[in-house]
Amino acid sequence: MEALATGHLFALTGAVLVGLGLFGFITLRHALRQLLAVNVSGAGVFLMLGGLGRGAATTDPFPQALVITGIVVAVALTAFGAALILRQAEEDHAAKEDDERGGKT
Amino acid sequence: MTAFLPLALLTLPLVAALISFAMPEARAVWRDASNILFALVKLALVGFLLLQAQGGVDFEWRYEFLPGHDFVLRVDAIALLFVTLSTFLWLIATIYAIAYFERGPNLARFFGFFNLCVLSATGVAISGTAITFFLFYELLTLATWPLVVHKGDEKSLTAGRVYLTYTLAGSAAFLAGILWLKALVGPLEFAAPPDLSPVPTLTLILIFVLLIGGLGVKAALLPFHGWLPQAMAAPAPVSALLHAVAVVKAGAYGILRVVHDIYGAGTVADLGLGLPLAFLASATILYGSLRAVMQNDIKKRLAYSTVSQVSYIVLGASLAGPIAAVGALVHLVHQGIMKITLFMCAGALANRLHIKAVTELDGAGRLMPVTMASFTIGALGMIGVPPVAGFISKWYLGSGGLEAGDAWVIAVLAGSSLLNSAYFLPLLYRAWLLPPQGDHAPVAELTGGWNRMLVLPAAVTALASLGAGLFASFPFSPLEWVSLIVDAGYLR
Amino acid sequence: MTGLFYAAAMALLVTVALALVRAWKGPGTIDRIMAAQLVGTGVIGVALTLGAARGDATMLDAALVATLLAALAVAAFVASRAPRGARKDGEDRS
Amino acid sequence: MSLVFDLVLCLMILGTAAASLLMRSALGGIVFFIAFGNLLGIAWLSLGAVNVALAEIAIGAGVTGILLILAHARLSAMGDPVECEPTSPWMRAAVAVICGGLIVLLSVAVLSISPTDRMGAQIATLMPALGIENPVTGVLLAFRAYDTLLETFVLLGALVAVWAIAPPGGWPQRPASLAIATPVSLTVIGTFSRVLLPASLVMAAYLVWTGSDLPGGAFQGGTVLAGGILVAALGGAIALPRADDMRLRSVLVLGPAMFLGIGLGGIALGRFLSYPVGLEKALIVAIEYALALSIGATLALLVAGKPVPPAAVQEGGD
Amino acid sequence: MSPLDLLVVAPLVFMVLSLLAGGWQRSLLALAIATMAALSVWLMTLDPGTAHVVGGWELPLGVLLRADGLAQMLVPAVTLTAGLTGLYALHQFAPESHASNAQTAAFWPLYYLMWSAANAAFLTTDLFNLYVTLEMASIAAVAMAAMGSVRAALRYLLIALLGSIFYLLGVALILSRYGTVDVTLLAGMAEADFATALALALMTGGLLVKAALFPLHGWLPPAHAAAPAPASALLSGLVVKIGFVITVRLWFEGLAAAATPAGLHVLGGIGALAILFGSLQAIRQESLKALVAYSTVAQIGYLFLAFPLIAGAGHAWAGLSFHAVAHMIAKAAMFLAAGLMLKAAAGPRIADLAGLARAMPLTVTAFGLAAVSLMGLPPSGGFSAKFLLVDAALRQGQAIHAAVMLIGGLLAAVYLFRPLAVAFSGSETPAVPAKAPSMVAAPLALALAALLLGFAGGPLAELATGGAPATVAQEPPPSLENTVKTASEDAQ
Amino acid sequence: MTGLEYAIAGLLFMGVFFYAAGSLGLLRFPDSASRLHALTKADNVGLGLVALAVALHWGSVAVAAKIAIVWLFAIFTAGATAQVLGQSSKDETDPRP
Repeated sequence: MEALATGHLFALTGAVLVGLGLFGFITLRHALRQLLAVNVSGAGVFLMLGGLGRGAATTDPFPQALVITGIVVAVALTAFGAALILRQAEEDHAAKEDDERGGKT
Repeated sequence: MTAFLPLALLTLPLVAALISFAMPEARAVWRDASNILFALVKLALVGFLLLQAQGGVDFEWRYEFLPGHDFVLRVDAIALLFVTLSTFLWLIATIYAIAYFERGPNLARFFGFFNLCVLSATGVAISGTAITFFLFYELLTLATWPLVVHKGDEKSLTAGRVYLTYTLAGSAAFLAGILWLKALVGPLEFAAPPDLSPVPTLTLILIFVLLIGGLGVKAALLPFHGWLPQAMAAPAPVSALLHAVAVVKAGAYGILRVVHDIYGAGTVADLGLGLPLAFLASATILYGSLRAVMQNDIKKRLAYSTVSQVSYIVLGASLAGPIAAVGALVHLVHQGIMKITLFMCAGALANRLHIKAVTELDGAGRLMPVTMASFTIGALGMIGVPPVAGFISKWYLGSGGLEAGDAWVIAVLAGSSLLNSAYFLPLLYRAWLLPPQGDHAPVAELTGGWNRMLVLPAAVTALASLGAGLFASFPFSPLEWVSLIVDAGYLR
Repeated sequence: MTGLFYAAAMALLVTVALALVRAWKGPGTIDRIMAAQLVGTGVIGVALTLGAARGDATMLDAALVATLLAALAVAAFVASRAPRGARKDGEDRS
Repeated sequence: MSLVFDLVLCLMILGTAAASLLMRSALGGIVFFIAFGNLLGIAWLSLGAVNVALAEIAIGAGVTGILLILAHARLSAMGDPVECEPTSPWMRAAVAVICGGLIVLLSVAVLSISPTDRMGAQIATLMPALGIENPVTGVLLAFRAYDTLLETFVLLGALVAVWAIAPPGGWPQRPASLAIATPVSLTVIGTFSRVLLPASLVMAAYLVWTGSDLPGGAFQGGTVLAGGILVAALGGAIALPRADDMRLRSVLVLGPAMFLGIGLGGIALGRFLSYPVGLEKALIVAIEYALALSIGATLALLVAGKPVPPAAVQEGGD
Repeated sequence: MSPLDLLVVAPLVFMVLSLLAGGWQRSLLALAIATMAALSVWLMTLDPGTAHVVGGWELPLGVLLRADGLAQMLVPAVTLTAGLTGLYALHQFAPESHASNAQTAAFWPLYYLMWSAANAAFLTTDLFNLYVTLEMASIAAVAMAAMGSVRAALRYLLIALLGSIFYLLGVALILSRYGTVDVTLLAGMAEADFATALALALMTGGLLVKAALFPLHGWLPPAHAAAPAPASALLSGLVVKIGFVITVRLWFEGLAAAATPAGLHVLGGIGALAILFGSLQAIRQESLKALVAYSTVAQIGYLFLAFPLIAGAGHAWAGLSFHAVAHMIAKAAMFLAAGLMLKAAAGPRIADLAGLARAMPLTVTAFGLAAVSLMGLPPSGGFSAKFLLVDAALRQGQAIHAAVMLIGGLLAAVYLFRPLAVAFSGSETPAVPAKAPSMVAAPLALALAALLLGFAGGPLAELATGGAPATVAQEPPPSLENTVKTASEDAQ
Repeated sequence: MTGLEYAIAGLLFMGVFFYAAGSLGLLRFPDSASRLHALTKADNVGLGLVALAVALHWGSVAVAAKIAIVWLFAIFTAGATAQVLGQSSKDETDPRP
């Protein structure tokens, strides 16, 4: 019974995290923050998987493995996203500097 | 082996097209030679098929191109009529086009699409099912578009756009119509007409409207004719082909097929669709003629004349009865050879004398007598003066009208003939009876190598239209052939 | 005994929550980093006690990894922060 | 008791998540995100999923945290405050309703499913054949080795993707220096990192070694390794290699290539990715070590970012 | 030994090699194309439904790879598209500059990664494995998009990430509910309960983002328009199909129990809107690549419009497979051709293309042929697809669906003939930079392939329906001879 | 409860107390420097006590060694960061809350 409740508790937490992340993704206007929000949602999904795989004594190793895969995939995409954000900022920065230089001459 | 003969009819122009595309402009001579050669070979093949078909042999080739849909090529007597026309005129038009363009730019492209156009027209003719017909009908649109915009100027581009707008919308309607009907009654084979009895009348009428609407666009029926005069922006050989064999004829031929081979003339009449269609055709005949009178540009005048003349075929198709059917079918051929004559002459005039408007024609008969003589034969035929071919068509159409109990058809024909005279006779008057404007010297029409080929093809087709009228009752004349078809019960 | 460890773990969670209040309030970056470090230490404590509570010694490895990466995170924080002076230089350059 | 603990934990997880998203200050948000990741790690511990907890603490909180910190710092250095224009209250309310709806739907679905260990027993029966004891490693490297193989290529692909956006003149140089702090701080961090790097190495090796029987494994170990490399690079203890360095490339592809090679070798025995009987454990461990090394290098370079022109490296920023 | 795993693994081997190969990419590509072509042929010869688990680990634990008809069509198409695009890319991303150009160095590994991802997605039936596959594709796709515009790529990545989350959410529910993520197992177990329905909705939502179905398409046009031509070709050709194929596997196989007719009709309706919206947007574009990109938005619509037709009469499943393949090939051809045209043109706008039909006839031909397929005109794969779909719609009485598809074809003609017309216009022949033959040949070969697809309709449709899920209408191909016979009997 | 258990309980209590003190200090002290003070001392002592308790609970040398490493690391980290933080807190005035 307690295992059941624990599982549901974590799974529900995961569900709320998904919603929170989605809220953040839509309302936050900076790409870095959106990236963070997606990660929150992702963690929520993982937690759902874990919670619903919770057995009486153990947690199903199958979803565990899937979650590990998911975490690694998430970090790969997040890192690439961060690199894109930085590159974008550099381009904007350079464009701004060009504009200013153009304005002076 | 013989099953592949229909395929060969398509392969010949296809190979000619590929050779034209592939040949660099510098090798124009080879291209020209191969084009003429292929046209000749095809003519020979058609001759062979004609002999076979006279013995009542039909050739068929089928292939399941999509699940439940067969691609059927079927050479029957009606198809052969159209194929013969298109093959003969292909040869003529090719020779003319070579002379017309001499060594202009983009000719590889031009002749390539020209041949594709012929391929599509042949395909339209020998299609055995409505869907096969649609395939070639659509291919025709695609193949003609580059010809219409060939010059690449603003006017041609506009013409191309208008052309596509009309024809593609038409094809969509046509496709919807055939698929709808097919969904209800199964494959639409021309040789094995479907049983329409289970389909509700209203649906049948609706589908008929879709089909005729779709085909009417290419046949330039009244509300859908707008593209045709605009397409005059294309070079003369293109106009000649478009008007005489390819596009408008495909539309008219399609209407014939729909009325006779899908619905059956009887059903069309039972559904109360024949008369409205006949009225529409009549309206188009009169409207086209009226508009033609108002045109100063020669090619525009000819274009409106086409609008009018093609509807004769539709008129013949819509009147129940074998005589009208004969008139329709024979006009398909007659109008083709006459109209191509007129366009080739107009092209020659424009090419040599830079005459484009009616008002510039003064004395042209003295400057280019051969051309103008051909033109005169064609024009008289259009008016319906015996013994030129046009007379025969109008005679049968009129008789067909009487036979069907629609005497008003005579009035339409008479009115149209009057209008035809009104737009052709002033032209002839100016050309023959008025002195030339400016100081033009007579053109050496029949000398100078390929130059004469600008004039001779028109003379040949003019003589052909004269012959078709004069020898109408001889074997292998269009009329005899058509009568054979109708007697054999090909048209229901 | 299990209950005792659970209680300790829960109490540690509460102290982590308190530290988080500071992280929320700030006001300075330094304050947030310090809060982060306290959270890190707290989590290590929780991992240790939870391992004891559940009788799973492998959870110590989690604590170990947490220690190491907490150190890394703080190092990243510190190293990547341009002090005010440096930041001004940067602005002058642009 | 444990339920109460879990409840408090879940509330804190939700709180930190909310704070990480709702805070105006981006840096504050990142701090909360790291805390969130750590608490999630605890949650996984509480679920008895130590493997995942290790991964979450190392990757979700650790490396992702470092990544976000660095990105934030670099953006700040370029004058981007990472501020968000606050969205209108109406919009927020509308979005909140939508997200709330989603949460309700998800909750209903979650409650309709009863949590169970569905495949644990089945996996347990297959484990003896593999010769290892950690079922999660069994799933990752045997039953679902195909997923894992593709996943390593996602990582490798991400690094190549980061390379693709190198600025003009940046290819094939080194990534930008990670540190933009004052010399004093750098000295301390430098010393610090000289200790952390070997510690990370040892820790990584330990995690991989223990991973075949106990919680741990290539991903956790690789991540710890990446963390060590990163901090060493931050402190200037090591220089990250140039992108065209063949030694680097070899390390990057070592794990994936070995995985592929062993997988393809399985074809000789009948099937792709089947291990020959008796060699299962040896091959799995071999793959794990190679993978950990590659993952460590890949992740470290991923976080370090794209190569930049040499001048920018010396300036310390990009 | 089976081509199923090798088709996924071989590109990964090439990815590893390409990271180590430096300047040897040319040979590597040749080897890759040869290998993949051989494997694809092998795949096509397998019996439909051939499947095996990876590594011998049985379901529900392991991952099942399966060659059904859809995969047997799509994977060879991927080989063709990716292979030819690779040949083209050899010039845009010349291996010689790998030491100085980041994009060149990065393109090739990403290219192989994408190739592997596409094959993996089409061959597996495992929903979680599909998640990893989706992310492989996302990484490669976003990175390629970033080579054109970082901003567009960033937007793409964020949206793709969100889509993945939704997809994974669904997978989590399914795994927890049924204890398996394998489509074939789920097909026998799935029930229409709340959790399943929600999971289906969530996964579909996530996948539609990746497939860029209106109104979730916002990321696509900027990303696809900005990317380098070979990248755009792969993005529009391969990547969007992945999301689509997974959606198909869910709705018609794995979770078919929860796929209510209402849901199918909603998807179909959205598809219809996508066709109209995407086409209208494409018509408004001034930039050539933006036009082609919006055309993708419209064409995706057809894929989903077919959903409500799958279970009914007709051959909608074959039409769907055809459309996926034809669009993949034709769109890749079009992007490659557009890339060449833009290199020669004065600017990115359509108006800058004047005279190119003369300057680069082969490239414009490729563009034109691809356009023919995209418009759904015969003879082409696009036509076969649209034809089967319209046919199915009419047979099921879904007149609106049929009308939308036909109107979509017309709208496609409106936007696709515009650049063609401009290319045909102008009297000047612009100087065109010299191009490697293979760079010209690649789009042409793809376009011809799209065209030829229209001729192989029968056998390919049979291939596509092989091993189709049980929910697909399995109607025996009507034996045409019988129907004709009955029809003619009726006529008598 | 045995003596050992009492000891463990005591250690845990003390540890938690120090933790709480550190947190409260971080929360209540007025400026960054004094907060730093609270942080670096209190919570590491807390961790040490908790670690000792856990080590006693397990009663195994290997586990104890691991726990010792954890603790040493924490102290080392705290020390190093405190130094740097102290350095940079001097010129730190973040305007935004």
